[in-house]
Amino acid sequence: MVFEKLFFEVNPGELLFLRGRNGSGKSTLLRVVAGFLPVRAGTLTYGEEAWGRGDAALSEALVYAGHDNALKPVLTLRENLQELSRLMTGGLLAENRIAEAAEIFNLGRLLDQPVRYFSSGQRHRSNLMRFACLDRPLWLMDEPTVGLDAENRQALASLMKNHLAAGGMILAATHDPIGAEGREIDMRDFQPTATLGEEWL
Amino acid sequence: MVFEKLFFEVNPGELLFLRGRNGSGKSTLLRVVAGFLPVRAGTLTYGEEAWGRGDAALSEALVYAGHDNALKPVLTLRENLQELSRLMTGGLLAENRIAEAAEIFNLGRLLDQPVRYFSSGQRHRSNLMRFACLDRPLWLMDEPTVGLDAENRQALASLMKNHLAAGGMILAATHDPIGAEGREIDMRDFQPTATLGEEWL
Amino acid sequence: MSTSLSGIFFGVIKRDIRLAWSQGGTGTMALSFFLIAVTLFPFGVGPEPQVLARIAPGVIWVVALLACLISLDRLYQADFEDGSLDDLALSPLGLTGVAAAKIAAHWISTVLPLVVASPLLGILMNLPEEAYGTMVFSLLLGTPALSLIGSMGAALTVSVRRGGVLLSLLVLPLYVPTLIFAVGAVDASAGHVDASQPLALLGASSLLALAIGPFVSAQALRLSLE
Amino acid sequence: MSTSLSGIFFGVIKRDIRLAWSQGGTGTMALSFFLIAVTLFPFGVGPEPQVLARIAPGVIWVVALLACLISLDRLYQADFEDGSLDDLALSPLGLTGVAAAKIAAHWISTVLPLVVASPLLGILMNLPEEAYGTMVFSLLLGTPALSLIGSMGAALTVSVRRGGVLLSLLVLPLYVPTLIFAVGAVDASAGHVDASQPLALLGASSLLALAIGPFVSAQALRLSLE
Amino acid sequence: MHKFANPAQFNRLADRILPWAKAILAATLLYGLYLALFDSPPDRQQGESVRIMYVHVPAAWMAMFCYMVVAGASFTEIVWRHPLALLAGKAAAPIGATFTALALITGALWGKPTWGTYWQWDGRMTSVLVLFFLYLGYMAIWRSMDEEEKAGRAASILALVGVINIPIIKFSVEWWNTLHQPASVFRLDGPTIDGNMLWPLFTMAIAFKAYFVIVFLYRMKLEINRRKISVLRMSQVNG
Ligand code: HEM
Ligand SMILES: Nc1ncnc2c1ncn2[C@@H]1O[C@H](COP(=O)(O)OP(=O)(O)OP(=O)(O)O)[C@@H](O)[C@H]1O
Ligand SMILES: Nc1ncnc2c1ncn2[C@@H]1O[C@H](COP(=O)(O)OP(=O)(O)OP(=O)(O)O)[C@@H](O)[C@H]1O
Ligand SMILES: [Mg+2]
Ligand SMILES: [Mg+2]
Repeated sequence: MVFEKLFFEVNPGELLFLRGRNGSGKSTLLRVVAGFLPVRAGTLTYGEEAWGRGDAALSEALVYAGHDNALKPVLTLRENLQELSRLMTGGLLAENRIAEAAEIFNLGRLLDQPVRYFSSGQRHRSNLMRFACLDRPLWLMDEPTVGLDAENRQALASLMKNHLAAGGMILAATHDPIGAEGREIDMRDFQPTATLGEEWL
Repeated sequence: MVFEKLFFEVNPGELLFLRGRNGSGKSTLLRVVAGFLPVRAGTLTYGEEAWGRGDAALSEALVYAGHDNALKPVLTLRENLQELSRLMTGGLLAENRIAEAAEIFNLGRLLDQPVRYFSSGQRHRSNLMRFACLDRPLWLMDEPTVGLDAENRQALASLMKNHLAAGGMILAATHDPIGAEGREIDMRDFQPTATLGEEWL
Repeated sequence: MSTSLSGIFFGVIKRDIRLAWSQGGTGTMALSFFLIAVTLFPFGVGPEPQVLARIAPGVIWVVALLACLISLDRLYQADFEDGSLDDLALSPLGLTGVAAAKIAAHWISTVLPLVVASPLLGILMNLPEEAYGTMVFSLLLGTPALSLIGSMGAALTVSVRRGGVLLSLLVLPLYVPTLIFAVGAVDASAGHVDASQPLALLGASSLLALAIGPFVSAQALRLSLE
Repeated sequence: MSTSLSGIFFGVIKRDIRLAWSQGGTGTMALSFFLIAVTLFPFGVGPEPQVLARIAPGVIWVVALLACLISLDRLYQADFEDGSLDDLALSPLGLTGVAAAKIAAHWISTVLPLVVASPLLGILMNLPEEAYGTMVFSLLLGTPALSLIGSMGAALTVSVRRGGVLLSLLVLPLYVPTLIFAVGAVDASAGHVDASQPLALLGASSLLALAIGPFVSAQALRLSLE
Repeated sequence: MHKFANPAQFNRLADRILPWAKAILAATLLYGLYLALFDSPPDRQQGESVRIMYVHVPAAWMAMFCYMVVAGASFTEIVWRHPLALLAGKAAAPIGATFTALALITGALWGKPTWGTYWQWDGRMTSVLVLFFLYLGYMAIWRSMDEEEKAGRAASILALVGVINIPIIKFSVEWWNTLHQPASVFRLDGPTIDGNMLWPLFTMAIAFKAYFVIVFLYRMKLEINRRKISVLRMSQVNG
């Protein structure tokens, strides 16, 4: 799908919510920004520079968490995080860093358990821990509140607030109120059109 | 996991919410009731009779929707529903029945689209349509509101209310307010214990 | 709402055949694997006609068996992954009936095309003319055992990630008797010897598999729901 | 935060080897498939030592190829299904580097054990003694091409459900040259003929596959993210 | 029966049996080896190579015996959901696989001098090889599944299906008249082996059994401890 008349910017310290009905294109837009989907027309810029798909600059600027929890069931939560860190930076995380991140979502007890034993909410929280473990300015979050209980939603909100206070940027697609302040983009304002141009009609 | 001191009953016309933190065993309990997991101790009764795993009586009494959307991506939404109906009753659904059910979740337009093109919320709503398509007294719903936009949450609430008004029973695990009235069971009240008895420790 | 068990049974068969032949289904794929893998053998073994003729029945049967195996991998796996297995388990038909229907559908949609294609490969492999009839007949008689035994393995490995290769480990040894009887029969007719004894044994192994296959599969599937 | 590209590269290799040999990984499983499938052939073809010796190099190579193929099925599929492929695509190493690392890990964890086990199967298949050295050497030289070519197919089919069998269709024809050179070499040394020419061709095909494999895989993976 | 479902009880019982089993193993093994290697006559046709028999035959018996232990444990687990039965199967399988491998290897080594080839695809060898693969499959299922109990039940189903293979091994020599020796010890009309060979054979068989009991009991204790650890882990996850 293609978005028409879509223009927005995220500035340091800013949180942008993508709102819209199911199927309005929130996930698609996030994947465009992350560089998974090609930009058919228009440009995507980061700072001064245009972003292309698969740019190294791009991969060092953002953290993305989509609908699936990118966790290996046979590895423990700690191992999953270390593998992620090694993939993104080539190095391992400090132990206390992991411990702190786990405290946020109350997962300290589970750090050395294989992920296969986790319930759906525990998995989702494990996936959210990546935001606390990687230092990157731009966070892309697709429905981060799904399946979280009340307590953990608050934890998520304060994690997001801290990131913003430190000058980070967040782009989050969600249906639920999150409890952090931010601008909203309503996907209704951009008519998605068919993938191919008019000349095909 | 095993629940201790768990006792509850659902009566016709009644809605029971399972509440509890992530990992407190809501999904597990629903799967026990649906007969997927064995009951290690205690009994499960329906009306006068005890329910065993894989009872035919059991399968004709309930509709279950879990974390996964049991949809075949290559089939259209309509075909998916027809296959489900044929599996549960041996017969096909009337066309107007399907159309009505699709209207509830605003999926009429998508009925003849292959499910693989659907967004996550659209898939989830497609899965919820089973409750409107099969006539069974007991509904087991695992996090039915996940990823739904506001409009569709209301549609879900009114679908549930209608079912209750017609004397149906609902057991729903959820973190969100649904907008239908019901008793709540707090999973905290039942200590889950390990699968094996004390003598193993 | 009245339930018709036979309606459900044939419904499951139809559903599975349809899925097997839809985009990305196993139907066409097993057939292509069969064709390609058999054509690899002349490359591997060299094109001498006598050698090929000598090994033709064995190679065709072994590769049919491997093709069947590869397609079995997803017999229950696909339903398990998207949550449909829960629905199958809740069907009033019961899991044993569902397993029987799915096995039947597998045989019709995936194995039967192999049987139909086998004479073509007989030509490629220089199979002696006398053996064609027995080969097709042995395939018809023996392949149901492959689907039935394979179903047990597929059900046992359904909740295993990367079950496919574990499946081979479980199922291939159980295929051995079927293979021996079948090749025995084809070799016998290639050498103008009476093939009725190995064929009878082949039929017997299919019957034995029929007796336990659906039931064992259902038990194993129930396990995977836990 | 400084990123170390070589750290990432070896990190991915380690990760994949670990996953392949962890519970339910492909490592042990491909090996078992290899062993079992080769032992099926004597059942199919009959136990005559001369016939077995004649077809041994071909059968061992064809089955090694099939075992490799089966394990390739999930080379990217597992990461695709659980969403890790998104992470791999975001790595500063770039998808080409990631693909190269994953291919290396596949070869080490899954194919190398086959090579090590092959002399054992030589005994079962009554391979002539002169041919053992060349067989192992041809496997060492030729199997990297299998992993590399297979990776391209696996990447192309990753977004297709039941890609496994589609994969065979794409990859098996590309395996044919490797197979021909390898079997040529082993047959040559079994017949006391100089095997250096087919071995050189075999090495060349591995090099060619190395040149394009990771790059094409990365392009195909990118496609599957869309 | 359910008394032994209690691991502590089982451990106590095992500790009482173990020293006896060790003593029997030491005695029979030494005596058996002496008889087999020095005190029994060489065969009229086979010469000294017949001494392989004293390892080969007991190993082959144990291969089948262990499978029956696994199958029995599996049956108990499936029908009564008995947690110790589950572990008994798991503990016995690798021992059985080892004996099967030993029977295969000694058989192959024996085959070279007697039949002139290491390996022949006759009915008995083939069915023993299938037995070996069944053991491997059983152990692979155990390894491959997320939860112990589920894995064990799946493996048990496989073990029960595989029981069909045992009569095939036993009677293969009669169904297909092939190279391998027909039964000469356990026959309806009495053994046809010379007494000089029979006696060391039985001594070795007892030694093998004692060895099995020892390893089996140790493996059971190990599995029980492992099980305790995983229960502790799970209860940690559940909080
Ligand atoms: C790898 C090849 C072989 C395998 C798998 C094998 C397997 C077996 C098995 C399973 C048994 C136990 C049968 C029973 O209790 O009914 C057995 C017994 C025996 N085997 Fe083998 N065997 C092999 C090779 C040989 C060879 C080469 C010889 C000697 C020429 C031999 C001589 C015997 C004898 C004498 C017995 C005892 C028979 C009896 O008393 O029942 N085996 N073997
Ligand atoms: N196979 C298993 N064996 C033992 N324990 C398990 C298994 N699977 C999950 N658990 C544990 O059982 C507990 C209950 O899981 P369950 O999925 O029922 O939770 P839930 O209440 O549905 O949570 P959520 O809100 O996150 O969906 C969790 O703590 C989980 O770690
Ligand atoms: N491969 C595809 N080809 C064409 N259209 C697609 C494809 N995948 C998704 N779509 C359509 O694109 C639209 C946007 O999907 P997207 O997943 O971005 O929605 P969303 O806003 O995230 O919805 P949700 O709230 O349900 O997650 C949907 O209408 C969907 O049907
Ligand atoms: Mg979305
Ligand atoms: Mg849950």
